[in-house]
Amino acid sequence: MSKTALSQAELVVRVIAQTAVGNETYFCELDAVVGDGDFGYSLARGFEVVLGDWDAMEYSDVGGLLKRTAVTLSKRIGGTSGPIWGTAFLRAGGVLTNVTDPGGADVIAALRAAIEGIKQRGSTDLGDKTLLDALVPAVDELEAALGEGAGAALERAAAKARESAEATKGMVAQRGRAAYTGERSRDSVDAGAIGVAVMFEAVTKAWREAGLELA
Amino acid sequence: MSKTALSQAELVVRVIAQTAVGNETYFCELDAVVGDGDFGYSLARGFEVVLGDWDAMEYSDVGGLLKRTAVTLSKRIGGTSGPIWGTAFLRAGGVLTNVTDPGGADVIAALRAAIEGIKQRGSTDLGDKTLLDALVPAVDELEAALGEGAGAALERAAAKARESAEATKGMVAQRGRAAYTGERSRDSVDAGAIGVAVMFEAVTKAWREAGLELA
Amino acid sequence: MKKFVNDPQQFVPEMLKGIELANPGTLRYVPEYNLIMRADAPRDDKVSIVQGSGSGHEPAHVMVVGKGMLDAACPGDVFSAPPSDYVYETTKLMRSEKGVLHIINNYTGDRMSFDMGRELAEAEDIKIATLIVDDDVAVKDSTYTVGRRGVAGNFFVIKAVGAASERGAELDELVKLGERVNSVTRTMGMALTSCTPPAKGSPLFELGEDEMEMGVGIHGEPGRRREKLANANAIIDELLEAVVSDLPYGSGDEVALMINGLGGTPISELYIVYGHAHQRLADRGIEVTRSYVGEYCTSLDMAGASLTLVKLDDELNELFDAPAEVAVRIF
Amino acid sequence: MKKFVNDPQQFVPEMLKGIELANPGTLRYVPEYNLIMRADAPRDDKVSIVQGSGSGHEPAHVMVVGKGMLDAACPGDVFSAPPSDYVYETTKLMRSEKGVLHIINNYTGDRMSFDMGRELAEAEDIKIATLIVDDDVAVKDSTYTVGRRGVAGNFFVIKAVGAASERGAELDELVKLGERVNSVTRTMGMALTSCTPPAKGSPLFELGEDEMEMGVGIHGEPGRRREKLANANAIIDELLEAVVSDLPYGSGDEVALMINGLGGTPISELYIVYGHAHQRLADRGIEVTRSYVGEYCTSLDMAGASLTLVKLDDELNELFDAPAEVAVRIF
Ligand SMILES: Nc1ncnc2c1ncn2[C@@H]1O[C@H](COP(=O)(O)OP(=O)(O)O)[C@@H](O)[C@H]1O
Ligand SMILES: Nc1ncnc2c1ncn2[C@@H]1O[C@H](COP(=O)(O)OP(=O)(O)O)[C@@H](O)[C@H]1O
Ligand SMILES: [Mg+2]
Ligand SMILES: [Mg+2]
Ligand SMILES: [Mg+2]
Ligand SMILES: [Mg+2]
Repeated sequence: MSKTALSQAELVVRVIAQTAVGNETYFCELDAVVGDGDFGYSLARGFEVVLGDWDAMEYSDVGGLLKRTAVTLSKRIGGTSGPIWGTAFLRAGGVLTNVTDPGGADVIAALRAAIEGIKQRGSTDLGDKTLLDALVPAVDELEAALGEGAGAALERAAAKARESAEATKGMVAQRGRAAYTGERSRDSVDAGAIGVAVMFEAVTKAWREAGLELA
Repeated sequence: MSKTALSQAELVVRVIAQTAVGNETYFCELDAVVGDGDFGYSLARGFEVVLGDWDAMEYSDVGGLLKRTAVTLSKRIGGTSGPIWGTAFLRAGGVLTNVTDPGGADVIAALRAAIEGIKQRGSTDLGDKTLLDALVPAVDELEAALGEGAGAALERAAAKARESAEATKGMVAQRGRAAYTGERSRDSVDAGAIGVAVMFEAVTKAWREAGLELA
Repeated sequence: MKKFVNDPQQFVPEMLKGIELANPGTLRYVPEYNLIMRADAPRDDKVSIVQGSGSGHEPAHVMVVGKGMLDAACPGDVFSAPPSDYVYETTKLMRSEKGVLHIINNYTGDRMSFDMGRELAEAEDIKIATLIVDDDVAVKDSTYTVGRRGVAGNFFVIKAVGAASERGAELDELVKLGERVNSVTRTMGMALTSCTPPAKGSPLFELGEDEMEMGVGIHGEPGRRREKLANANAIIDELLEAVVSDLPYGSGDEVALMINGLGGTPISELYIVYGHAHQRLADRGIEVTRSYVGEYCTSLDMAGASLTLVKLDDELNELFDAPAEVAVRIF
Repeated sequence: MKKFVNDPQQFVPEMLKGIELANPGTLRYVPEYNLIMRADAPRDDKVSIVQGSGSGHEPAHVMVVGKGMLDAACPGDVFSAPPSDYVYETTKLMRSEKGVLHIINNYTGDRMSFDMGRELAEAEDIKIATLIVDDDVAVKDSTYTVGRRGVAGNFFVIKAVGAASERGAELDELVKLGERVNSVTRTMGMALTSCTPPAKGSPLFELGEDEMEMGVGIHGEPGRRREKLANANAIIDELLEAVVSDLPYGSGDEVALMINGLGGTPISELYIVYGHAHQRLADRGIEVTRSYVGEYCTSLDMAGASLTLVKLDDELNELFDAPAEVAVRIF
């Protein structure tokens, strides 16, 4: 296990957690439009424990880090987001367990596993107006751009996530509470999708600022 | 019993009843400031039955008319106003029972009996910030001015009722719900007192319009 | 007005009709006198217990008519005492050899209506006694000569007297018992919002977004003062201090604690209030051995709560334990 | 925000603490897993009945834990399903030889949490079965593939299954019974106002002064459409038509009728609603033989109501009659 890969993964998880905590109110507001207004609250309650327990978390590789995070999220987050985000981190961690030096392809494989986990747990797929509608195009973009270097690829993925998240406006929700509003859900973006975009943007920024490239 | 006295009394009771019904909202608003906002509602519910049952009411003299009215009010009006107004009409009716030709002095005696009834029923007196604070000065004025003729006396009594009712602003309520507000009741007029003033004004106007003098 | 209402003037009759329909066989609605009575009352071997007050305080009192509680409730319109005629007719319907007990909250209108109604009924040789409930510590006896108001504490008076009456207690015994319960019962309430009477269609009074009214009666009439909105624990501490210091209740006492919602406050919040009050009392050595959390005596849709303490003894515990069968199963 | 609240994040724990304090000896609060359980559960001669859902629906479900109803309730935060870990730990605490029954309202989050929690618990050889309640006719099965929601009707499922479990019914029998109750139970709700979650501090959604939302779920999520505010009878007619035509219930049927308040509607109004619904059903030849009026499954302080019908038969009548001892005495 290269020290670099692990510390890069730590950076990413921390930034995701900080983004969740820092956007509590904003994410709640997004969810309040056609949902029940707790998306930001749920994420924040889970990820603040991830940050609070940070030093006590025990793991020896990237897979371990992701799995520990998954357990904390499943323990603390209720509603839809606990199982969804918990499953995503758990599956990604599974792929990266015992991978000595994860490279770009491993990261993509982990993200694909996370996506499969979400689809399964949520009985959902692309086009249902969920966070998948930002996550899947962003991961596709990330994979396609990996050759340009991690920083540039992240930037393209973040832009794609944003564009796709904004495009959920105009879609009719087929899953989650928003689905009950039927046609009325068309007029607003999906809270989870915007959440994914904001996180991609935050990770990209932090990555650049840390002057990192993929190990 | 002179036909005139009875029809004059009928005019007065009708005008009082119509005034109560016509000012429902206004009287409620007055009571809402430091009371519970139902004064107009209570009066209107009672007096609308008086009007509705008008043709079926059985009486042979002014005393009988007032007592029938009292019974209807006691039956229909709850809260403080039912017993207070019921008692007032009942006592006034008692004084005028078997009075063959009630004149000015009889009317004053009846009003004094009504006032005594209210004091007793409400364990209250002048200065407690109730309808008595308009009624008592108005009756005093009416008595003092009787020599000028009924129309003119009524006009002076109505003016006095208005002036006294307005002057309840500045008094602290000692009785009824308004008493619970203590000092805060000082800033508003008493609903019952204004009610009395409005009724004196309406009776005076109707009296003039009918071109009447006391029988 | 965000209410289930058809004709505001039919608000009370339609509610009473609903109560009868939901309790066939046990409760009767008498439309002529706006009255809810036990189908099996009166009985000559039992004093009839009657309470009246304005409507808008439900479940008080039309929904607590039943075995072990009231024999009849004669409500007036929303926030108006019943007309004296209703009191009179109700009393006649409840006539019993052993007598009729009137329970009244100490409000001007209620007292006057019941006074007149009692006079009329006594003229027909009905034996009547009257119990005045005045548990509200917010109003100081000395300051306002109208005296303390009767509020949610009346449930304990009704429960004790209702239970004793089922066992055949005499009218004078019930009066003594009721006065005793009243004398160890204290309440203070507070409002977070106003309420909207159906006939008015708009809030009864204005309370700013950052204000609350301490010491309200059951129509929201003020009692102490308007204050800046505080958190739950601070509010409870203030209510508790007023109540505990009034009797006073002291270390070693066993008490019943009632947290009564005023109509618009969800029961989740009432349990938050209850928990803190219970613990603060324990801190003072006062042990809560009976708890009542929910809506007993409300003010339409008002958000707010009142806190009632009753000092217990063996006799009261036994009476409060006795079975009661009412439309809302709150005891 | 006009609420009794200290720290919004402690809203649920403080409420649960209050419930424990008010029910010493019978209920236990387990803070680690946000759980209310019967002090005498689990028992190896009885299937343990567990329900979880978001909080904010009180008395559902933390206040209906007790003999004859639930053995434990594991609530999440306000309007959030419990974390799967709480489901797992609750299930372990409720482990019984005869098994554990999970009752779930059909909402995405609840189903996912319970799925994960069940997986974890089954790995420890606990026998578990799941009952999904989906009584809400506002959501058409065909239109949204997430299916109907589970709302106030779950009280009838809990009551029947709880009563049968006390008599030693087996896990598979309880599942069959619960599914049968669910299959004859239909609900539709409507909101007059929004509600204010403590952590948000402001209304969840906007509803104009002259608007109402028909077909809401228990968080106010829309189901059918926003309409112009109507009077009580018109609203009830619409709810009733949706419910009656769905099963359908027909002439000659005997039914239970529940009018459930959503938290901010006073019980006086609920009886107005009840009375009209009862009479309209009678007009159709449908006889109401059991009535339930009050707050069962709420949405914090929302004004509004839901109407539930259950088609009765001898077995159900007998189970609904069975005694139940819960913090709020609503059954
Ligand atoms: N079945 C599902 N599968 C995957 N994601 C979903 C599903 N339902 C909803 N989501 C996502 O979850 C977000 C809402 O999360 P959250 O507010 O925590 O859920 P809840 O509806 O339980 O309150 C939505 O914006 C959407 O992106
Ligand atoms: N004890 C009393 N004696 C006489 N009049 C009273 C008394 N208390 C209140 N009033 C009068 O009654 C009016 C209020 O009537 P109403 O609104 O019907 O009574 P309630 O307070 O029962 O709602 C007051 O404005 C006052 O004039
Ligand atoms: Mg949500
Ligand atoms: Mg008034
Ligand atoms: Mg009044
Ligand atoms: Mg939620």
